[in-house]
Formats: sequence, structure tokens, C-alpha cells
Amino acid sequence: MSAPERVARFAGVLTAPWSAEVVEIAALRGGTAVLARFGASRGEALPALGQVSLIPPRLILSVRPGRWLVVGPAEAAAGSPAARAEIWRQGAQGCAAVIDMSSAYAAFLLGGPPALEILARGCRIDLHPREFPPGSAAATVVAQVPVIIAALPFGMLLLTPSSTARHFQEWLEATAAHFGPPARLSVAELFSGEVAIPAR
Amino acid sequence: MLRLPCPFCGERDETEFRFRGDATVVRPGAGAGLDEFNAYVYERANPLGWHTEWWLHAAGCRRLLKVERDTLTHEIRSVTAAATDGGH
Amino acid sequence: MDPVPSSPASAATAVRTKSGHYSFWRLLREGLRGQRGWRPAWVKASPKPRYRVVIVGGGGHGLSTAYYLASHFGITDVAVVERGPIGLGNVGRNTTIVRSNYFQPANIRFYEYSLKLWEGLERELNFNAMVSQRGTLNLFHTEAQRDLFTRRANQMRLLGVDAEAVTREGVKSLVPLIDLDNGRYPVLGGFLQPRGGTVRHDAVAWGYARGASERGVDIIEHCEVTGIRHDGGRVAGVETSRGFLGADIVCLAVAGHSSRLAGMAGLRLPIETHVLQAWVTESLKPVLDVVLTYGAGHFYVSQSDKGGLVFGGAIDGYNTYGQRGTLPMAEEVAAAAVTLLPGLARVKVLRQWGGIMDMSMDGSPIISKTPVEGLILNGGWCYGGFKAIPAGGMTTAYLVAHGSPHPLATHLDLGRFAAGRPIDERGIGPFPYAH
Amino acid sequence: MRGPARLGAGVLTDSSQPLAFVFDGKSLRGLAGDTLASALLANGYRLIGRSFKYHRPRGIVTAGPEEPCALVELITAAGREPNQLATTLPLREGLVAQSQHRWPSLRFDALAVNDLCSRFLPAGFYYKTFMAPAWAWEKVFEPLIRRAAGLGRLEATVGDHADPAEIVHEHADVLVVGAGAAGLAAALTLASGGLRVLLLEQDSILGGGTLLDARWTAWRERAVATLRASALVRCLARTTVLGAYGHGVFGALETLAPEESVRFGGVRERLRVIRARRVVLACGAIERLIAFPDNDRPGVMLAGAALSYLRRQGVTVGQRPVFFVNNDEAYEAAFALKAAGVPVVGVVDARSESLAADRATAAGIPVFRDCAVESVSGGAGVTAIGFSKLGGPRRRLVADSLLVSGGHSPYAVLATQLGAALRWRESIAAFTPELDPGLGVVAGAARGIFGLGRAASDGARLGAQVARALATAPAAVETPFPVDPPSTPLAALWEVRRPGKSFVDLQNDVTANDVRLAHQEGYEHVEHMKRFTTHGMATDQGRIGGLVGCAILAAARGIPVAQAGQPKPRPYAQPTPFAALAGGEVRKHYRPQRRLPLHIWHAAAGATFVSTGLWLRPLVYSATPGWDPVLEEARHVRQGVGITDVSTLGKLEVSGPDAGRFLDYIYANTFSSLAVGRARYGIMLREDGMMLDDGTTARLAPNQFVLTTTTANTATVLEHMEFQQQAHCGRMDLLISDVTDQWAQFAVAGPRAREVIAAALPAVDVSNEAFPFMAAASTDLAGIPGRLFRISFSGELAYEIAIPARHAVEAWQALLEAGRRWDIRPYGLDALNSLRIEKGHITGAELNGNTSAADLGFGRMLKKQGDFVGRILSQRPGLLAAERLQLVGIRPVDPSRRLRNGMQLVDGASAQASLGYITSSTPATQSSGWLGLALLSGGRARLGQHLVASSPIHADHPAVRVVSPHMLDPENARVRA
Repeated sequence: MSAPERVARFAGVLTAPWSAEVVEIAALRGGTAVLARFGASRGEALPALGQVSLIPPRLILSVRPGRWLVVGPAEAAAGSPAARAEIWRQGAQGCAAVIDMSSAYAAFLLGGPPALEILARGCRIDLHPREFPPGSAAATVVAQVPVIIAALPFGMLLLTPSSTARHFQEWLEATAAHFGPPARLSVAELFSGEVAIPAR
Repeated sequence: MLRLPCPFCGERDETEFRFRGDATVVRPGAGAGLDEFNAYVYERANPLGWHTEWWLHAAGCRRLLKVERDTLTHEIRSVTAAATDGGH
Repeated sequence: MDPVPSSPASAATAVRTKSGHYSFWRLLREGLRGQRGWRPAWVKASPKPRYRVVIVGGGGHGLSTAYYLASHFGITDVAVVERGPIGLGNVGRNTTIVRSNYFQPANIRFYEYSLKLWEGLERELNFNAMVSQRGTLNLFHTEAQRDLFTRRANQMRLLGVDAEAVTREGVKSLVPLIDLDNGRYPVLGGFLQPRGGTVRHDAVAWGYARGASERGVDIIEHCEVTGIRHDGGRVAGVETSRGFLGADIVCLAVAGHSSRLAGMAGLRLPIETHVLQAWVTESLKPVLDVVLTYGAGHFYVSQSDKGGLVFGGAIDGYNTYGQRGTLPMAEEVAAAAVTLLPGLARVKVLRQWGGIMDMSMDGSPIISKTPVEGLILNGGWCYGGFKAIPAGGMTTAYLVAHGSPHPLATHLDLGRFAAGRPIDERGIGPFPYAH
Repeated sequence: MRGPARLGAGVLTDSSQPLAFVFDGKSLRGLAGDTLASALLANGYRLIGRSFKYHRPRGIVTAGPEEPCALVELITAAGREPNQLATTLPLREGLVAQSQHRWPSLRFDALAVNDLCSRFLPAGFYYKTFMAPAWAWEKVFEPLIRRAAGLGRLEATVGDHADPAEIVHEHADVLVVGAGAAGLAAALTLASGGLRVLLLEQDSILGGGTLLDARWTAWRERAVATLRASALVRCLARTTVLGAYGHGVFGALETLAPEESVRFGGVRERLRVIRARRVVLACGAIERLIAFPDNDRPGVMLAGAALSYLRRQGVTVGQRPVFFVNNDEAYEAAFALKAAGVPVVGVVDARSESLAADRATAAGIPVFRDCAVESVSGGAGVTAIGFSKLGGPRRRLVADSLLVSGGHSPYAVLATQLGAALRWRESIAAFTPELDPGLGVVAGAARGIFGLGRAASDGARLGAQVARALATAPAAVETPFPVDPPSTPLAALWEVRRPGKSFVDLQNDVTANDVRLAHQEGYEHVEHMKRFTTHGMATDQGRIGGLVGCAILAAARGIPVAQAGQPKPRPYAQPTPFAALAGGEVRKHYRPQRRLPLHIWHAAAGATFVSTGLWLRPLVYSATPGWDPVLEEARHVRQGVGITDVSTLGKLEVSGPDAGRFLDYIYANTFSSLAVGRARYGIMLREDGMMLDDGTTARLAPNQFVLTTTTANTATVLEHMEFQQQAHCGRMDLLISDVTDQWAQFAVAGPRAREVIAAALPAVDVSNEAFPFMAAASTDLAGIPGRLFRISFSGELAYEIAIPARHAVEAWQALLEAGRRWDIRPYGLDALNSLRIEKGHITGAELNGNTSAADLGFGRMLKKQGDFVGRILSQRPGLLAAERLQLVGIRPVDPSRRLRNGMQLVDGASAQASLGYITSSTPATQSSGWLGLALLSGGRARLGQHLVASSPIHADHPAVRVVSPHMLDPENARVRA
């Protein structure tokens, strides 16, 4: 059974704070086409607005027209996001602004069957799989703070501004607690496929 | 409560948006004087009925939207993005 | 110069009332004879073809303007025309607070004049509007807020208006239910205007209507203005659903609908229309003795004589003529209530309603002549319409009678915007939806 | 367990689960499935409370949320909760309730004297008295009224006690309100079409009227099972829709079952905020009362309530009931009681013809046709009733209860809130709503379709209609439904007009005569009548008597009821606790907290924090109150070097070929000419010419600027810029990115700042020549890519370093390490403020939205050429007037006197006219005494003048001198050093 499958079958709440690397790519005039070509050439096709594409160990999502966030696990080298930004900057040929936003966001993963019930206590948009199937992404507000939500096969990725991350995390954990003790696991485990779900 | 159909994000609660006022008034061009600017900044039709107004989708795509809305019934007739041909 | 020609009380008692004098003895007499002697509080008049003054709007300001025109300025050839029944606009849909604690000195003077008129209103009108000076307490939660309120209180005191600083302990003793410490923004202290308070709002409309009617003013209900006739820049009268009413002077007192009416005369005003909401709870034995204003969010509350907690918040932030409540504002206001007064958490809210108001471009009212000669505007009241009813009526009546603004209302002219003299209470700028 | 009135098992009660409870100090027993009301009735209770104004004895009138009288105080560990409805309060083990609004006891209430004086207390009496003497209102009368008014007492623990609550957001294709016959049928149909359905029912169990008719049991159980099994349908019981808010949004209040409440940490109610594409309003109809003398006596109840208590809890409301009805539906209760073995004394029917009456007669129940009840005997409970045929002699029936039905009014509140027009239907003597089909439908009894079979068919048909409107094809729902008995239409009957008090509003004690008095005094519009009499303004919102009052008003006016209308219903459909509306984001979580990347470091260093907006910032690194630690920090900056965390500054990147041109438009001064590697102070105006914000902007690359905003204005400035860009600069090619959270930013300030920076950034030449005042560069600090700016807010030689927030601690530590030799110390917001006041730099206190660039001394910065926001209106005559409030410095004449923010400046101690006010003040860091900034009328022309800084609230009025706002280093020698 694959990791996502196992996570999806987990009966409880999964939360995982994720120290992610985030690079924002924003197209200037004519930049979208250039960026799309460059992304395709790297096997990192830019998703359409409102979508997320999973390119393990990274994902790319778009919640603003002409803008994408490349999100991946933070790597050891401090220069890593800058390096990734530089790759896209080169590829954009002056048609985009590419900004390291790794410090601007905190990331969480929320999984398990109660995930939608938990989010419904703070999120005003419809996350029912009919309306928001895996592969969808949206920017909205949860518990008074801006949150970018991306539906992944094994749960929801939540990106929130780093200065309010603690408020959001407290809300998330307090809300999730009604649905059983959360199992924590790292995003690396999720992506690696070596997920061991702790028993409840 | 309003639900505004954002052309980029879909239908969202009013709480995600910031109202930015009457979109029928046009900023006077270079060479305009005090009278034109006073009219632009201060004078409003404030209609009961159809109104064209700006809404910034602050918690979503951060695009400025031009919304046609009935100020009595709150019916929404159209929502379009502000015209930009530059970077978003 | 004394803007009021004679003592209000003596002017009021000079007229024999058609509905009869109200008193304890009258209640006793009517009780003994089966309440047969009570008569309508105001005459339901039919329109005449011509009046010296036609006031559009049978709300607080329209009725008080008519009353003062008749009682203080000797002008009784007056009609008040109202689209529906009187008193059901904002005067019947607000949170009934009166106070004069403003930032701008001109506003302090104006609202203080109003507060003084409130203080004598019941005897003036022989109608108990239950003016209840329980005090208005504004809380502060930051030093910056404290500084702002200090500045305001000092300005008020310089102008002879009552204002006091209240310590945290003082706040707690005034409002024992309060939780000073466990909110996101703890309470650091407060500022009290002891003479602020509440008034029974419906009674204000009825009392002024009765007083005006007794003095010969025609109060014409169910009469909708459909047009304003004017030629050569001078007003000639109003077209209504009950025919044309000629007039030398037409006064608009239709806050919430000022733009619509002024639009009939070809004017565009510095006003947008917004809804302001209010709520009331079940009746409780007394738990709150002052009017309390939260400083870390939009919430204020008082307890009515009937026992209900009446509370309100901010405007919804977009143009609307929809006279109804919304859910996000209810959540916002209730969250503030529970944060400040956690003991209220189980108290039940009964009703939610909304009133639509003129939000002016600087957050201050407009009492002014307009570019159409003979057309006078009383509007742009923003949050302050109810508390201004006596002064608004008196100063509008003065403008009608004298043709020049009342000394306390000169700053409220329409010309201030173009001239660059906005009276921006909070420094928000020309964004009515943000005031 | 079995009270005297318990006849057997009800649909809801479980006789194997007895419960003990306490009412007014007396221990009683009930059953699981009881409400407090049914348990009290089962125990033979009649008298439950006292009325609002006259303190008349009152009992239980209804079996649901429309109850006007049976309000009690609930006593819990958390305090005393007043005004709880006994008719909806589920009985639980150990429940303690008390009657309210009576003294000294329920049976002997002193204020019942009001009832005897009632002729002197007609509707609105208080408007006509208490006016003299003038002082007496507030001193005597009002306190008495306040004490007498108010129903229940509130006693709550304050402090750590918190009421958990939550708001849950819901989405559905169709919201179905009401799970009676019509609602269930509609939900089944909609679900069969593949639609997401949310079915809400205020009752604790689904079924509505089908619960009261055994013929419907099988159908109901099948329907509920089907719905519960569907993945598309969510069924929520105990959930009342509070209001309809338009755009498909509804608010609903869910009361949690006890076991679920425990699971959710004590949450008692949930506010569900529902968004649906269509609505089916199947919320039924409400039985109404008839006004006749003493119709408020305990034991006078609605007929439907009697049926409900019998079926649901197996409780009879009386042993000798009499009915008074004008419709066939009410007979069901008589048939049911009779079948349960209760001797029904008789039915007084206002009509001459009735199929139900014929059935009753056949069943042996005496029916008195063409008759009306005109009196009720008994004080604390009905003992007999008097009735007569029109003009005939009065007859008397000994009875212990009188069960009244004046017909049923469709519950139209939600439809009305959605803008539905109300149409008068004579056949049911009630209004029915006509809802815009684009919004949804009204089905069943809610639109006057009475009878379970007819209602179910209506629900199924309208459900299919809605499904088709949403482009789905519903399957046919299983039919036929059980057939309704044939019936005769009602005959409208509002009042039996006889001397005495005939109530139309039982909670607020409004009588038919009060309504007529309102009309007599000119309060003839329904809204005026309502406000004058308070009819319909109590917790029950006049559900059972509202229309009756309106009909009596219409009769007084001589117009049809349809023309008189009824008051507009407003949310909430059910009294709703503050806690439920507020949800969980309250108290400490009322607003989010924004934390600095260095928050933990600051805390460990002993910082006292202060909330500025959402941010939590270190105010001073000391727990000692007062100025000493602040001045110590500030003086250390002036004399040595300090470091402060300015990460809260808003930071925006503007990039693209038109970035410079755009900044020229947004700022009043020019940026397109700024050289790469340089920064410039900028002022931003609103379009009305007032100042919006200020800050520094650096050009990092030809097409890349980074600008800072004041902390408080970050969101405002970002929105302003985005608005201007998208509304007015659509042709420009640029991007705005908010990078506030990405960057931590620190200021290193003081005469030794250069040495510290040189040590920390050995790769950068920080000499004055290579890196002068207003230089900017990208650089590394401890291997972290960052940015360096030479800018100063303190008035000292200073640098600001920006570092990705994730590396803030490393960078901060590196700077401390580099500055150790020069004894670098952190300084907080208070010291920062003292420093900037002395220097004459402005912040929020001066940038208050009412100040122009010229007022603050920046008039010359406005560029002469080119368009920019605020250019034209900043030149209005009023904004250029000499008497405007202008920024000045203030020093007390006597250096031992202090200044206070908010002091008003006057010319001489006794003068009233304020010339301005002090915005910011501090003890001087470089000299003795205080100094301050002020906004002063014509201030720049007053330099050197002596004024008084007056603070009447502190009784403090020091003499002051007007000075330049640049009280430190006006030549800028320090910052350029």
C-alpha cells in the first residue's frame, strides 16, 4: 500500500507542521507563456489557477492569476530557496519576479477523515470533494488568518503567514483535539512513502 | 450576507473582500482641476438599485473586481476583473 | 447671540394640546373612565396644495425640525411628508444612545447643545421619552487609545462638557460584569461622560409629532415624494403620491435616502448609504448601568429600562439600502461581547435589525443650503443621527427661518468638501464605507 | 416516575429511564425523553411563572419554541440562566429549575398588585407620567421601573469561566428546513436526484407532525432511514434556522445532545452558517390563540400542545379538558385524548358546520356548535369555563383545562426575510408566503397545505421542481401517502369580546383592549401598535398571538386583516445565546496574535510586550514600570549603540519595468530617478490630499524596489497600492508582492553602529564614502543572504538589516556578538519612540489622517511635475490655510513639569479655545526635562511663543514654549556621521 493510501485510510487526525521552502513566481507582461515553457522543459508544469500539481518532493500551486508558489521540503543548505529562485529567475528571462517566500509561510498538513469537519470550523469555503477534489487549491481565511489550502491525495496542505502561524496552529490543534488525539508525522515521511501510522 | 462570484476564485463570502467604493466615478486625467477632482472624490450618485462598485478580493486572489450589484436586493449581475494588461 | 428665542419650557406650555395634557392625574382619571378620553397623539393630516415649508421625512430630524419651526420660530405653515408611517426609519431602528464626546471641537459643541436639549425634552414635549443619563463609558486598551481619549476629554472639558478619566478599578466598579484581563486586549481604563445615556427612541418621534401637530403642523403619512419641482435654480415644491405640494422651502430630512431625494433635484451629494445593525436580548434584571463601548473592536451595549441589552457594532462596509441584518457582523459583535463581558455568554439575543444611514465623506453631518435655492438638506448623519435629533431639528429650523446657518452648525455646510475643510472625526478620509 | 398525569409511554419517553429533577426546591421525577414542561405536567403542575407586567399566574401554553409563558431559571454550576423555555428544555438527571419574576414566591407574588391597578397602567402609560418633578425620573421612577422590569436574573461567574462555542460552515445544493411530512418528502426527492441536501429540524427527532399520527410511523421510519443512509444527505436535529441572510446564506442554531456536548468540550450550541443554492422551506405552521377574558389562566393551552404531550410523552394536560376551536385540525387532540381514556368534557366550536365535529359527536364527545368561550374560572388553574351561543344564555362546564385553537398560521418568517410577498388566504385566515422560485420553494403547512398526506405530496412535488431547476432528474418518491381525513375549513375567530383582560401577547401582557387603545391614540399602523403596546416583542416574538393582535387592530380600523398586515419578522427565529453567535474566536483568541520571528528571544531577554494592532512587540527589556529603563535604553543608543527589532514594518516589493513610474504616481515625491543601491524617504497621500503613510524605499535593481510602510498601515497601504495599480495603472507592467513576513528587520543605531556593522559584515565597506546615509545593498550576514540599508529613525547613525525571518535568531545573535565590544544592547518600542520624538520624526500619532504633508513639514517634497495621487486636492484652500494645525516641538517652560499626550494647547490658562494638542511626549534623552511634538494652529509661525498645555482631566496646566520639532541635531550631522 502506498503512503498516500495508508494515510488516507488512517481513521484519526493527522497534523504535520512542515518546514517548507516556498518560492513565489509572478509573471510580468507576457511572462506566463515563457514560464509555462520553462516549467514544462523541467518537468514542472505550472498548474492552472486554482490547482496544485504534485511533483514529488515538490508541489506547485496557483491561487492568484499569473502567480505560482513552488513548495518543497526545506533542504539543509541555507541558500537552497535562493538557488531554486535563481533557476526560475533565469528561466523567466526577465518576464517574472521570483521571490523567496520560505520565511513568509508556515505549512501544515492535515489528514484523516475528520479533516474536513475540522476545517469547517474555521473555513468558509466548500471543501467537499465534489467541489474541491484533490488537485484543487484556494486562498481563503481560516480562523481569521489568511490560509492557502491545497487538496492533496493524502490530505490538505495549509500555508499560513509565518507571523500568525502560532495562532493558526493553536486553533488547528484545539479544534482537531475534539476528533481524537492527532498523529503527527513529518512531511518527509509522507513523501518518502515510509509512513508508519501510529495506532490511536 | 453577500456571496460574490470571483472570476478567479469562485463564489466567496463577503468577509474575504474589501469594498472600495463607486466604480462609476473616473479619475480625472492630467490637466484636470479642483472641481473635477472634488467631483471625483466626493460626489456620488449613491443609487438605490444597480450600482457598479470596486471590490478587492483581499483574502483570495487579491484582484480588484468590478461588481454590478443591486443595493436594495443585493442581487449581483456581473463581476469582472479590473482591466490590466501588465503584471498581475 | 442666543440661538433659542425663549425658554423652551415656557414656549411649550403656551399651547393647549389637542391630545390633552399627559400627567399622572390624567392617567388616574382615564383609568377610572375606561380610557375613553385619550385622543390620537397627532392628527393624521391630508395634504394642502401649498405650504411655506415642506419637510420631507417623518423621522426624528424631520419631526423635530417641524416642532421647533412651530414652537420656537413661529412658522406653522409646515407639512411633514412621510412615505410610510412616521418614526419607522432610523429614529425607530437605532440603539438610542445620546452623548457629546466627539473629537472635533465643532462637533462637541453641536452635540453638547443637543444633549442640553435632551435634558429638557420631556417637559418641553410633555411626553416621557425616558431620557436616562446613565453615563457613557469608553474603554481603552492601548496607550495610543488612552492618548486619543485624553485629548478628547481635555477638549471637552475646555468647552465646559463633562468628561472623566476612569481607572481600571473604576471601570470594574461601574461594570462589575466586565473581564478586564482575559481578552486579547486587556482593558487599561476608560473615559466617562456622566451625562451621556439613552432615550426611548420611539417616544422621541411620537413626542415631537404630537408637539408639532398641536401647533398646527400637518403630518402627512403615506405620502411618498416622487419628484422635486424646481425652476431657475429655485425650488417650487414636491411631487408626491398624493399630488403636488407647493412650497417656498423644501427641507430634506431623510437620512439614508438623502442621495435619492437630492438626486430628484439634480444634485449629487458627498454621501453613501450604509446599514448599521443593532441587536436586543431577552429582558434581565439590571446588570449594566452605563452605556459601555468596547475599544478593541466594534461593540457597544446598554440595558434598557425594560431589561433588554441593546447593542450594536460597525457598518457592514459596503453601500446598501437593504434594511436588514447580516450574519458576519453578528458574529463579530457577539465575539466582542463575550470577550469583554463573558458573563453574558448565556444571555440570549432576541432580534437583529438594521437601519440604513447616510454615511458622509468625512463622517460628519450636513445641515446646509444646497445649490438649489430653497432646498435645504439635513442629512449625512452617519452614526450620530439619533443623538443629534434635538439639535439637528433646532439648527435646521433656524436655517429655514433665518436663511443663514445656526451659529453651532456653520461647520456643517456642504461647501466644506470642495473648500478642503472636512470634519473628519477619525481621520479616515473620503471613504464612507471605512468610517 | 409516573406523575398523576402520565398515561403511558410516549414516542420519545423511555419509562425504563427515570430522571430526578428539582423545581422551586421540590424534588420531582420524570422520564428520559421528557421536556421540563412535560415532566411538570406529568407531576400535575399548572402554575409555572408570573407574567411580565401584571404578575398574573401563568402555566404552560404550548409544547414548543413558540411558548410565551413557561419560562424558568436554570441553575447550573456556571451560574443562573434566566428565561429558559420549559417546553424545549430536555429533562436531564439532576436538573434544577426555578420559577422567576416573582417575590416572595410563585404562589404569593407581591407585585400581583399590578393586576389590580391595571386600569391605571394601560399600554404606554409610562410615556404620559413620571415627568415631574424633573429630578424624580432618574432618581425615583426609573430605578423602580428598572427593578420591576426584566424577567430573569443573570448570575454568572466572571474570570476564567469560559463558554466553549463553535461556528461550523456548511455547504449544500439544497437546504431543507423542517423534517415533517413535507420536508422529508422533499429531501428524499432531492437526494434521489443526486443533490447534496442539508435537512434541518428544530425538534430533537425528525418527523414533525408524523410523530403525532401512528398511521405515519412506518413511512417516517423508512424515509428517515433512507436519508440517513445517503452519502449526499446530512440530517441535523435540534437545529433551528435563525435567519435567512440572502445569497443562499442561512444561520442555524444547533443545540447539542448531552453526550455530544461532552465530546466537544462542553460546547452547548453550534452556529451553523449554511450556504445553499436553493432552499425548501417546510417549516410548518403555528397554532394560534383566541382572545377571550382570562385566556391566560394556567390550564388554558393550545389544542395541538395537548396532542403533542400525549403522543410524545404520554402525558395528559388535564383530566377534564374542554376544547375551544374554530377548525377541524384541532379535533385530533380531542380524539386522541378520548382514545387515551381521558374524558373530554366537550368541544366549543365557533362554527355551525364541521365534518370533524360530526365525527366527534359520533364518538360521544359533546360538541357545542356556534358557541364561544367567554369566561374562565380559577386563579392558579382552570376550574370551569363559561360559554354561550351568540346572544344566548351563558353555560358553564366544570373543567381543569381549556384547549384552544384559533387556526394555524404558516411559519413565514424565513420566506419573508428572503423577500417573499405575503398573500392573505381567507380559507385558512392566514398569510402565506410567495417565494421567488430562483431562491427555492415553500412546501406543506408552511404554505397553508394542511394535512400530512397533502403536505407530503406537496413536498415531493416541489422537491422535484427544485431538483429540475438545478438540472438534475429526481426519481419518483414512493407513494401513496396515508390519506388525510376529510375536513371543513375554519371560520376566522380572533376575539370573544367581553369585559375583562383578553390577552393577545401573554408574555408582555398585551390585551385586546391595549391594541384598541393604541388605535384610539393614533398608533394605528401595525408597527406603531407593536411599539406602543410591545405586542410581539417578547422572547416568543408573539408567535401564537401576533396575528390575533393585528386582526383586532384591523377590526378597530375597519379594514381587512390583509390590509393592516403584520410587523416584519426579523432574525432570530429562536433566542440565541451570545456564546453561540460568537463562536470560539473569543477572549484570548478574539484576534490573532502576530509574533515576531524573535519573539522567544525577546521574552527570554525579559521584554515587556505590548500589543500594537495584531503584533506583539517588546516595549522595554525590563519588568520595572516607569521611564527609567526606557531612558536607559534610549541613552545607550545616543551614547553607544543599540539594536532593535523593526520586523513589524510593512515591506512591499515592487518590480517590473514600470515599477519606478508607478511609485512616482503613488508617492508625492519622485522615485523613478532613484539610483540603484540608494534609498529615499517617501510620503504617500490619499486622493483627498491628506497624508496616508510614509517610509523609505530602496532600489535594489533597475526593476526592483522594496518599500517599507508604518506597522499600523501595512494592510491599508498594500490595498491602496493594489487598488491604484489595478484601477488606474492597468497599462503599467509591474508586480506588487507583500514580503512583510519574509523579512526580519533590525536597526543598529548609535555612534558605534558603524563599528558593529563593520564587524558583522566584514565583506561590506561601510565607510561613509562607500556606504553613505541612504545607501542600500544586498549582502550576506553570517552566510545568510540579506539586505543592508543606511537609514535612521532614531536620529543616530544607524543601519537596518533585513534577513529572511527563518534566520532571524542567527542573524540577531551575530549582530549582538559583533557588537559585544561596544556593549550593544537591545532597545524596545518605548525607547524607539523617545528617540524619534526628540528627533522630530512622525508616527501614527501625527500621521492621524487629518494631517497634510504641509502640516507635517513636508510641503516642499510634493513634486511640481507629473500626476500623483492627492496632487490636486492637496492644494485646496482649506488645506493651505495658515491656521491649520502644524507640527511643532513643545518644551515646558519649567523643566521640572511633565508633558502628557493629549494635552490641549491654549493661549493663557483660562482660555477655552484650543489651538492644538500634544501628540507625543517623552522625557528628553539628551537633556533634562520633557519634550513633545504637537499639532498647533499656525504652529510654524508661533515658534518661540509661550502657551499653556492644559489637561483638565489631570488638573495639570504647565506653561510651555513652542520650538522646532527637530529638537535634536537639526543639521542631521549624527545620521550622516
